[in-house]
Amino acid sequence: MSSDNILENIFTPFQECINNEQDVREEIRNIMKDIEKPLREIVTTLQIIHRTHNGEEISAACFAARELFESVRAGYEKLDGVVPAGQYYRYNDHWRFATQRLCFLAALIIFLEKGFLVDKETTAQILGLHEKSRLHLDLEDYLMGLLNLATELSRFAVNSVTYGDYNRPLQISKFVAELNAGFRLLNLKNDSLRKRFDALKYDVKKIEEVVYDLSLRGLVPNRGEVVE
Amino acid sequence: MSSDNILENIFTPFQECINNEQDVREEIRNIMKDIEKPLREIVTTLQIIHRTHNGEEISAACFAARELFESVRAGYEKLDGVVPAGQYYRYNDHWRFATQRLCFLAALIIFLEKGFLVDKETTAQILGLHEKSRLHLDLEDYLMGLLNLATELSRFAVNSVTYGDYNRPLQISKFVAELNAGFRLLNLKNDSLRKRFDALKYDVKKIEEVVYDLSLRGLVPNRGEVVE
Amino acid sequence: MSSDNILENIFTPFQECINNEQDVREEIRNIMKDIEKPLREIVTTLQIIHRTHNGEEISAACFAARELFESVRAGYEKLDGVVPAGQYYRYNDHWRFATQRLCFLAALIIFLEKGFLVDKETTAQILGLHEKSRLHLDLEDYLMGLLNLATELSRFAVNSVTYGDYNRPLQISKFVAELNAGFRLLNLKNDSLRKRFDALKYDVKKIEEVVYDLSLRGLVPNRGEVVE
Amino acid sequence: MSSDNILENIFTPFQECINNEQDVREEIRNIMKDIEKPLREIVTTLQIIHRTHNGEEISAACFAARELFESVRAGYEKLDGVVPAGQYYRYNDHWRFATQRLCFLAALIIFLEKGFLVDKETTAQILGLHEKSRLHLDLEDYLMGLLNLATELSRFAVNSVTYGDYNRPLQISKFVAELNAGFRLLNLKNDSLRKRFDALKYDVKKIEEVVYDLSLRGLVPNRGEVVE
Amino acid sequence: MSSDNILENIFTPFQECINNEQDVREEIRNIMKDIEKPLREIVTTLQIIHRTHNGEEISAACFAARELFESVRAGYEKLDGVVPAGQYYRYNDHWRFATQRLCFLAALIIFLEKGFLVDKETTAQILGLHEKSRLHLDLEDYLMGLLNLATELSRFAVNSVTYGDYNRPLQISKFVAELNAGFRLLNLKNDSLRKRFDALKYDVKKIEEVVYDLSLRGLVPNRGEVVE
Amino acid sequence: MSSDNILENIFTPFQECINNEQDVREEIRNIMKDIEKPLREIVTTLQIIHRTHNGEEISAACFAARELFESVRAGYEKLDGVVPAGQYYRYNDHWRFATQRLCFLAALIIFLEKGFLVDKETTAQILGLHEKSRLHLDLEDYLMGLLNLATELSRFAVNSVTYGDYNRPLQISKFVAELNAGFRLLNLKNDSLRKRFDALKYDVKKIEEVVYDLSLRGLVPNRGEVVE
Amino acid sequence: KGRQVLENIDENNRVIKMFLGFRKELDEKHDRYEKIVKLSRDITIENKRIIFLLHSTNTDIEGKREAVLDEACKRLKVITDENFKTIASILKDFDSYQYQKAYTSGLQEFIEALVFYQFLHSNKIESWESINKFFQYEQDGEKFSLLFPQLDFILGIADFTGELMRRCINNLGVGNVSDCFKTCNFVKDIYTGFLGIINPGAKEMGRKTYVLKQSLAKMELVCYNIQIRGSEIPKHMLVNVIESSDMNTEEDEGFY
Amino acid sequence: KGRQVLENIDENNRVIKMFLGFRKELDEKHDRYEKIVKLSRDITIENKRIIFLLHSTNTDIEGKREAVLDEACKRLKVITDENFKTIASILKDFDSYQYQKAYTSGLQEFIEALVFYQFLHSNKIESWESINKFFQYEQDGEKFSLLFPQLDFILGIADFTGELMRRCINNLGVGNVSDCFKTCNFVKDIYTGFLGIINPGAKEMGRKTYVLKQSLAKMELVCYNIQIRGSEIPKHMLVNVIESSDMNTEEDEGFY
Ligand SMILES: [Mn+2]
Ligand SMILES: [Mn+2]
Repeated sequence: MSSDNILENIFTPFQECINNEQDVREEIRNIMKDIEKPLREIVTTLQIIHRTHNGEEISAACFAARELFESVRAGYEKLDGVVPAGQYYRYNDHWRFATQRLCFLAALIIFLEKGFLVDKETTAQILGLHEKSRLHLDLEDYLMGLLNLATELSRFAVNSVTYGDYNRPLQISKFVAELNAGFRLLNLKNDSLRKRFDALKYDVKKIEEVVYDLSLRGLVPNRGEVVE
Repeated sequence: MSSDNILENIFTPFQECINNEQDVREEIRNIMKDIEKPLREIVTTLQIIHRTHNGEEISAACFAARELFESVRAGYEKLDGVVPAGQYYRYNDHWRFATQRLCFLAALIIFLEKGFLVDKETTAQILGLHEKSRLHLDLEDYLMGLLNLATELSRFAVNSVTYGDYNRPLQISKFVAELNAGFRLLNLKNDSLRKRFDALKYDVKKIEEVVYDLSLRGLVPNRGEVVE
Repeated sequence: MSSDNILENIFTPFQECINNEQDVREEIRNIMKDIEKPLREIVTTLQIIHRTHNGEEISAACFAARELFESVRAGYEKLDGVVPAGQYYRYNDHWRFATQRLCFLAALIIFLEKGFLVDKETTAQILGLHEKSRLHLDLEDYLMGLLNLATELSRFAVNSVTYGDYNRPLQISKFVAELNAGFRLLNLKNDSLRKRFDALKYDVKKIEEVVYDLSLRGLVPNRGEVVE
Repeated sequence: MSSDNILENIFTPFQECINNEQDVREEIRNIMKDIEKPLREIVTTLQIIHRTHNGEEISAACFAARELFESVRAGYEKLDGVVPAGQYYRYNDHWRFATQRLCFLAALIIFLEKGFLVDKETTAQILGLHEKSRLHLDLEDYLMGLLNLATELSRFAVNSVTYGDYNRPLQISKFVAELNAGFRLLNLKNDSLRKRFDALKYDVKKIEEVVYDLSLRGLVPNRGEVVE
Repeated sequence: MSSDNILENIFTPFQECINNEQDVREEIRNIMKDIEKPLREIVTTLQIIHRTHNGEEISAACFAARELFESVRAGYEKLDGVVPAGQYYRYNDHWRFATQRLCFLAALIIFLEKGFLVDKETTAQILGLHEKSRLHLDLEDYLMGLLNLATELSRFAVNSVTYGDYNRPLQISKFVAELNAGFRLLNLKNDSLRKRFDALKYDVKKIEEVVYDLSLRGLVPNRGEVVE
Repeated sequence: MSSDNILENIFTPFQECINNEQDVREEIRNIMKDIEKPLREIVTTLQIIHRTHNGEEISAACFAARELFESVRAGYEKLDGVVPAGQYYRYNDHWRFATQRLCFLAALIIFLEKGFLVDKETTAQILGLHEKSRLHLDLEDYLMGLLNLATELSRFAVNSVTYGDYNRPLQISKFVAELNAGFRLLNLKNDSLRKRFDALKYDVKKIEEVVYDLSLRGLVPNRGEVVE
Repeated sequence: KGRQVLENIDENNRVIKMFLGFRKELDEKHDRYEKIVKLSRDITIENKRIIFLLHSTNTDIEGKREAVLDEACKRLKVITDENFKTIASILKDFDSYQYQKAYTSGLQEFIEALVFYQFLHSNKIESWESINKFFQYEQDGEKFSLLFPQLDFILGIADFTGELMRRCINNLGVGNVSDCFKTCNFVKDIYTGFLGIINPGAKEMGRKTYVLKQSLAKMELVCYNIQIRGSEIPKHMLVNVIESSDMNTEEDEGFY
Repeated sequence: KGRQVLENIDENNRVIKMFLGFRKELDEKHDRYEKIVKLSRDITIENKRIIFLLHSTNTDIEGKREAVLDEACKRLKVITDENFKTIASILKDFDSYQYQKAYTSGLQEFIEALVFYQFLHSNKIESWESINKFFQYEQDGEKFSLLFPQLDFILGIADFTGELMRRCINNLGVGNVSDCFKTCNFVKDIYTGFLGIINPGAKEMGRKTYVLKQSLAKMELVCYNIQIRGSEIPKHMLVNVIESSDMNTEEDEGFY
């Protein structure tokens, strides 16, 4: 066997290996497009909360969003078939950001519909990440979603006042305070989650200032009404 | 159940999860220190090739290095017990760089001892990464090691001439030319491996210039002798 | 024919080609100075909106700005005669930034005068980029201009309140919300436009907070009045 | 017509425009893969010059390379159908680098076969860029290719000595000196071409040193033999 | 000088020195965990001030916090035994941040309990940093803590209004004005303290806005009541 | 102070100042083209030294170069009329590089003609920078030129051997050794001159290698012949 | 042979003699430059202290304000009449542009302090021309001056707006409301001035304009807040708020 | 009300009194730091000059070499006995680590010069421990010392190899061939030492090791070139080449 052959025998199988990875990434990218489309639509749908005080309109938006989650679940189903076993963390850069956004959206819907905090298990179900063979919902992505929720709610608190809903900011204030307390229980290490958590205090402060503005002017409704 | 309890029940389990990860990373870091130490010693030991022409001294260094690999294998053995199943790529930043260096060292030893290119399987065995349950030798790390080898050999070619060994550069030239041909077969994507490969041409050029200097002066030994 | 001649015959025509390009760039740079000057003056002129509430002063500034656009159009007219056919994108770095700024200024004038969003066709007319043989208004530049407009309007909203104009922020809020909705329809790729669009949310938020402050204090004028 | 409709009517056509661009880029990228494959093969084929002194082997390599250029031409043919008229410079980042490499390869073949410098017109024909409706061979890319040729030839000069061909370095020295003189005629502006040209002097120097080494040792063949 | 001598005389002692340092750092890191745990608990405990107007609850929180400081003092006691004499500033990166936070918490407790500014000596006693052999309370850490206090108090002022305590903002206003006057006496150079001080003006501003809002509405209590 | 006053008193004069400066720079740039053209021609003319051993050809080249210096002097004459008094160092970026190159060329001519180092005064005369009202020859530019000369001479030494002139390298060796000794007397700070000087040692080394190669072969001519 | 040549080179060698002259020239230039850098650092520090002092004019006690302004004026005069004069006299016989980078930061900081003082003292800033007169000196009958580039003047003004921003926010802290509007409008005008300048290739101006824009945004928000908060009280009280800084000694208990 | 409060604050106020104390402490620390920075800069400059001087030992005239080494030795002694002593006495009563960054560059440059001297003088470098003895002082019966971190020692050695590289190439320039091999091997050993060090989080060491690697590569090429060129001449002449630097006064005309 000549030296050329030796080399070829060593290197040629490597190319296959490299090509495989390329193909997997290509497939993942394509599937992500299918997930990002409904994602964008859910975002747009739920933006209605900043423009109206009307409970029915909001309910309708939640309903529409839930329907769009169907496509999301279909997307993750397909993704589960493509990611090689044991290599979740090799490829998760492709879906991490979208998953965090979807966690945020699921949590927002549950907040609007029920007023409480969605748990991780339910979130995984809404996204279609539960009981998958290769995929799962990463804790970090779920928590990232909750932090994004707090930011959206601080904007929501501001806009509800504009639309004359003085009850909503109190509900949001209580909800985000609890969320804040929850995060404070965690001893996060120095990573992107920690950084994002550090920004939570600005949302809390903003919401407190809205409640302050209402209190100062005697616009706070009877506290009994706020209980969800 | 009060809202505090709800939150606590949701968030407290998360802490466990976060602590677990922290603990795993801590353990990995500690094990890596155990691998890092023999690694450094192997590096230092093999530097002898730049200071002497004496074959026995080099053999002795290879032998000493092989003994040090014992500790490396023990380290990876321990590491294999610590990395959680299916999470190789979540933690591999901790050992990637060291593994690449060790691949380089294994390949250097085999080159010095036998004169041929170590294959991936054997490299895994030398490092103690074969037949592990959670660990394996990543193709990229192995290839990175080979590219590092080429750089070391170009320095070796220069220094062997200084020590009057005119045979060595020819052996190296042939070896690296084959390596180069092998890499050229691969269609690498635009990543760190590709970047490192782009630097290979400087090593090739350097070695060619050494062979040129020898040829020009008629210092090239009988070609028959070079064949390993 | 001597080798010197061969080379000279090959290379000399190239110099001409290189000189041509140099000359074209020189001419473009000079014309851009002629465009840059009225551009700066329009910018300066329109800064009046941050210093006064007086509608007439603003009208006068718009009028003055429109006159200055005359020079801009003359500039692009000249530019159209200089850019070689089919080489718009070879040279457009020279005018891209100025064009974006001018789109912004045209859109601001139309907003101040008429209250609605200028379309791309009209913008091209104001700049003097319509029906040109070699020049045209690039979509990206137009959209960039609109995003710059949103930023300027958020500052305008703040300052109009300071000057006691509580109507303006509502008009701006409505206008920018529509702009935002428009951009959200687009699936931008990951480029400078996308990056700039990501900053739009800060403008929207700022404006919403101004409207919030007005609403909270009952300073929102009769909604009927706002409709343009 | 509601404001939503207005916006939709303005923004929706933009999406089409954005999508078009994306599609064009995707198509170009795919075609470039078809061009880069033979490119890589031509490179590999011609590497033989660094390993042999045998004229016939070199001829055969040139012949093989010329056949591979067939696929290159087919690629550019397809590309010409995809690039929109007048937008060569909008998209040329995609093919610029490959075109420069191909110019280098065409020039190398002609040098090996005939010993003289290929002109721009012939290069365009070899690449399949002549008489195209939207594509052409940019002067800069052609010149870049020539500079790459000089670098390859300096390596060739070194290796020919190793293989005992003392005639080749003289031929190369003369050729590159002429190339150098040609470039010195040009008054380049301060761009990437200029930068690359500044590196030419290192190639010239290297080649001069090879000739020096041969001269010093009386290894320079009778000058009469060198004339091509 | 032989190779072995260089290693023995120069590098081996250096490696030992590094290892020693690493060991010290490891110990310090472990002790810091013991300090950071009560720190986090004190923070959580004192958050009650943003949720209630009830003086007794606040007193109870202060009491609980003071108990937690016991563990803090135990931690610094241990730390004092680990840090080598005269090397406070070699290692203080490890405890600087926590110490600053603890200064802030001590100062907050004293403010809540007594209404005045805690002095440096007392702070050192609360933290357990007084009369230590190797540790002491750094002036800059103490000052950093005071700046953090001002930020917390500005938030406290907002929330007290929400909970109907119109007296507190005046007390805070007076307290922070004094602090501000104090800091203005210092010649700070361009370091982290200066940067942090630059932000003090925003806290002062926020507090003044609250007082202003109360004044406008005649909600400012009789000055006599404010005196602590 | 009214807005108009600020513009009039502060910004209008500043803009005028900038415009003036720009005009001066434009004029300088144009004159520099007149200087750079003969500069390029002198460079090309003197390249003959690397291609021939013939003393007459070299003399002729020096003569031609000296004629071209006429245009250089005319250029500096014009430049002297344009640079404002006392502002040499405000604008010298425009001519610094060309001046350094011209110093190098003047020094090369004198070396070729007379064999000794041209002094600064004479260099200024050749360039036409002596006894000017606003211009002068900067010491650092002159020194930079000498360093460039050493680099050119090291190449010259190599090529003279190729053309069989074994006398030249010795002459160069002596000349550059003196130059080197001179530069070693200077206390250079960490600027571009220092950096350039650091490279001088490589030129010295190259030249010594050539002399060494000649010595080995007994090709060093009788010392008596070397004296210029 | 190199070694031999080197050893035969002595101080009488022509090349060596030339280079000994060059050494002297280079050393002198270098020392001069270093000296000016040190002088400039001292100037920077003193100006930072003056700026710090000027912030304490943020008081209603007219006497204190006057005292502070007087002190600042004197210290600024010392800087021009002593520190800058030293630099100018060193550079008397040299092309100042060669050494300008050595004192540009001191000069800009001085402009920042001076213009701040002028603004506080007389509510305006003087032109480059009149400030340039400060840098004309005479000693032993000989006239000389310091090079004062207009660019340093403008960049000093840009930095000065940062101090105005600090002052504006501090003003609000101590209830000095009308000053905010005045200062904010002043900075708006300066910003407009910067927007109008066409200066190809002055990177530093771009950076400073950006900082200026951010300072201005902060000030505009302060004014906005005053207005929006003031909007809730009756008009006649608003006037009080806006003009409160003019009623220095009056007691306005009960409302603020 | 903020404004009122501010105006009622006088120098007897408790907070103000506290802060006046803080001001004193901070100013003193700052001044001390600045003083050491200036001292360190002077040390750096003097050491650079000594290094410059040491390069002129690159001569065959034994007397000149000795004279240069003597002068360097004296000037190095002045640095430890005066300059560093001043720093040490200023820091006598303070935690030196707080001020260490202020003189680290001067210290590293000193090590570079000192080790260069030691290498030229006695062909070895002393250990940290023995060099540390230079920094033990006594004055008026009081003993004190300068903090000399081992890291600065090692980083100084890294810089020193850069000077060895310069020397090696200059050596070749003047035909001093055997010195190159010796120096190159010495640097190889130092490089090996650096390769063996495990120092998590010392970025600067990584950077310096990289520079060291490049210097070494240059030196290795020099040695390679000597060898490959020398290979063409008869063995007995080669010996002459390699040992040429040992035949100081001999004439070796005709061959080199
Ligand atoms: Mn400032
Ligand atoms: Mn150094």
